[in-house]
Amino acid sequence: MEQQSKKLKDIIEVALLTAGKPLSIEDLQKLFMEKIERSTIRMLLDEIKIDWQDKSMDLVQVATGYRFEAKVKFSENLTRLNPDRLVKYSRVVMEVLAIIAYRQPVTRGDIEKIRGVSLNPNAIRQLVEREWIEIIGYKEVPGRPALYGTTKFFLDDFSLTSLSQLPDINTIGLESELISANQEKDPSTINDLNE
Amino acid sequence: MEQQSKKLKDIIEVALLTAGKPLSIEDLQKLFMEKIERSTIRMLLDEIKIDWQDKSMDLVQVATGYRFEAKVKFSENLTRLNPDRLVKYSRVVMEVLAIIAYRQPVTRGDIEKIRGVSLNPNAIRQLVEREWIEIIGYKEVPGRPALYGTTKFFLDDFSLTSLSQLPDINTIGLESELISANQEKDPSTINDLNE
Amino acid sequence: MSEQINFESKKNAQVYGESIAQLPQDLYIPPDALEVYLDSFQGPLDLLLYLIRKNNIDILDIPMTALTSQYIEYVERMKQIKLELAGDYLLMSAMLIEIKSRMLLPSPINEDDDELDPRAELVKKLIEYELMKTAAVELNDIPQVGRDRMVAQAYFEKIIEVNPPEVNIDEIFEAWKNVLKRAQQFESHKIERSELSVREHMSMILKKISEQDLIEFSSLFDPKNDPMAKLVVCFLAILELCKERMIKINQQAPCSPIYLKRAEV
Repeated sequence: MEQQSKKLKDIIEVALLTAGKPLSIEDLQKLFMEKIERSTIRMLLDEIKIDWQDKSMDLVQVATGYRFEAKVKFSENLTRLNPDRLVKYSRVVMEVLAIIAYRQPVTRGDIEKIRGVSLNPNAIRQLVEREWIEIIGYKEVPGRPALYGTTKFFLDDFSLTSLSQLPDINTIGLESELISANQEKDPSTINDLNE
Repeated sequence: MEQQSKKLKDIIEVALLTAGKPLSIEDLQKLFMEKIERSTIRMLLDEIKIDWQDKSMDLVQVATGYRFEAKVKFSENLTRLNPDRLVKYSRVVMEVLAIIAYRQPVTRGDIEKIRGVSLNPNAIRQLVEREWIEIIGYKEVPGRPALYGTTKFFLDDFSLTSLSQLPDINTIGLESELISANQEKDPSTINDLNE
Repeated sequence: MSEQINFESKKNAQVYGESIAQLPQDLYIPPDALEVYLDSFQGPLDLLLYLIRKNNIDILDIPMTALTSQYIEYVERMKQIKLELAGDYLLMSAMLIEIKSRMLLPSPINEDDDELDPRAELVKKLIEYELMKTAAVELNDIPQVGRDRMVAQAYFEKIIEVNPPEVNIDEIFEAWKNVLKRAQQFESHKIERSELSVREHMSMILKKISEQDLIEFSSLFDPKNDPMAKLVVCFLAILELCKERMIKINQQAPCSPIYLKRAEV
């Protein structure tokens, strides 16, 4: 019994530590082939919380579920690790932001479809941490993928009052015009788009 | 003293649990304002490894440093959480990766020559975005084609510490042996990599 | 026939003789399976390797006549079922025929000892490709991070400001143009101002529903204060959300209040 409960706890713990996003009770139930009651999951979560009390992280509940967070007292050390890590966002991150801004609400799958390649979860994570995007719902299709949209902070940071103030591609015109416009400009713009 | 060492260990542990990528000894040294010797960090890492022996994760060393990974016995449960999140690459992509890993540095033309068929640029793009391959130079021939090689992240993600740890395909032996070995396999192996 | 004579002296002449007789039968594949099957070849070398393995051929002593005819027959079938056939397949046909015909010619008398077997180049290619195919399978079997191996990535709230990267709005626009340009789906992703405001309303409504679980339809409209255009956009957003299965719309009875619900519930 003791042994069994330790195993369940380990599985929940490892899922929370590796998920990269909060997990709901429903998510945690999916971990097991056999049906585990919500109340059991809740009890195990409480036990995990206690197990970690004197350790390096806290198990906390947030809007969309549970996650492990570094204890606040370690933030100073952790920040020391990467003081100026984010010098510039990668092209991938910028494209993901653009897709979410212009096509929201979108799922990760939508983003992959538009970009034609699979997406490193890190790109979304960076934007969530920056608080420019957030999960605003879930799509009712198999897997219940999260729907992403931009936040108020996104509008604030770019001094927009609404999304309709985003640059409008149609003021530039159709594709052919876009391309010929680029060709007419100095060659560096073309490189910008191709790199 | 005991207290102090517990604090250092906690900081290293929490850094590794939140980094999302391997951390080198130098990275870990940066966590502390005071100078901590490499040998001390190493010793603390050893202790952390032992602390986690009966827990949900393993502390392992890979090409670029140390990371926590879920114990293998839990992978079935973790897969259950996100069955569709599994990133599986097509046979083309895996062949291109193999050619780059084993024959680097190679140009796109080299890859096409080896595979005997022209290459969809998407295959290379997927691998570049996954950060498994990168441009490591340009060949001094007309057109200066890019030369591709594998990255450290490739080694990390495949848990290799160097390219010499790649599976040794040449031990498969003489061609005749190679052929008969292949014949023993079920013909369905052709489809194995086709997702 | 001189090809046979040339190579019959080698060790597996008999097997070779037999396999010629048997080859054509091997070509039969149930028609419905054919398309999937042929489509799974990665290119001419892959197809050739398959034929070589299937027919138990010694890769160092390839019977060119038999292999060429089988290869061409497969390519013909692929053309018949209108598979998108890379030009490389046809190039290979030509190359096989050329090798075959070179082998039919008597070897020049005055040649050096290390005269090259016309097949040598092809064999080299086949062996290299087979090696790389094996390597791909081996690599694929290694547990990969993200696929078979999960690494820790717990949350860490940065409390101290860490100079996040500066981005200006033009950079987002550039990124968006880049996406559209590459996707070459300009028409389908054409963004009009009106559509963007629909998208914005979709996000706003979704957020409200996420917070409250359930929202009354009419509460989303404020006809007294909102201009007509805004009401229309809001309505379009609701329809779009419903169509894309992001929310559910419920009404218990005719004329009773309409509720919007989270799709997940």
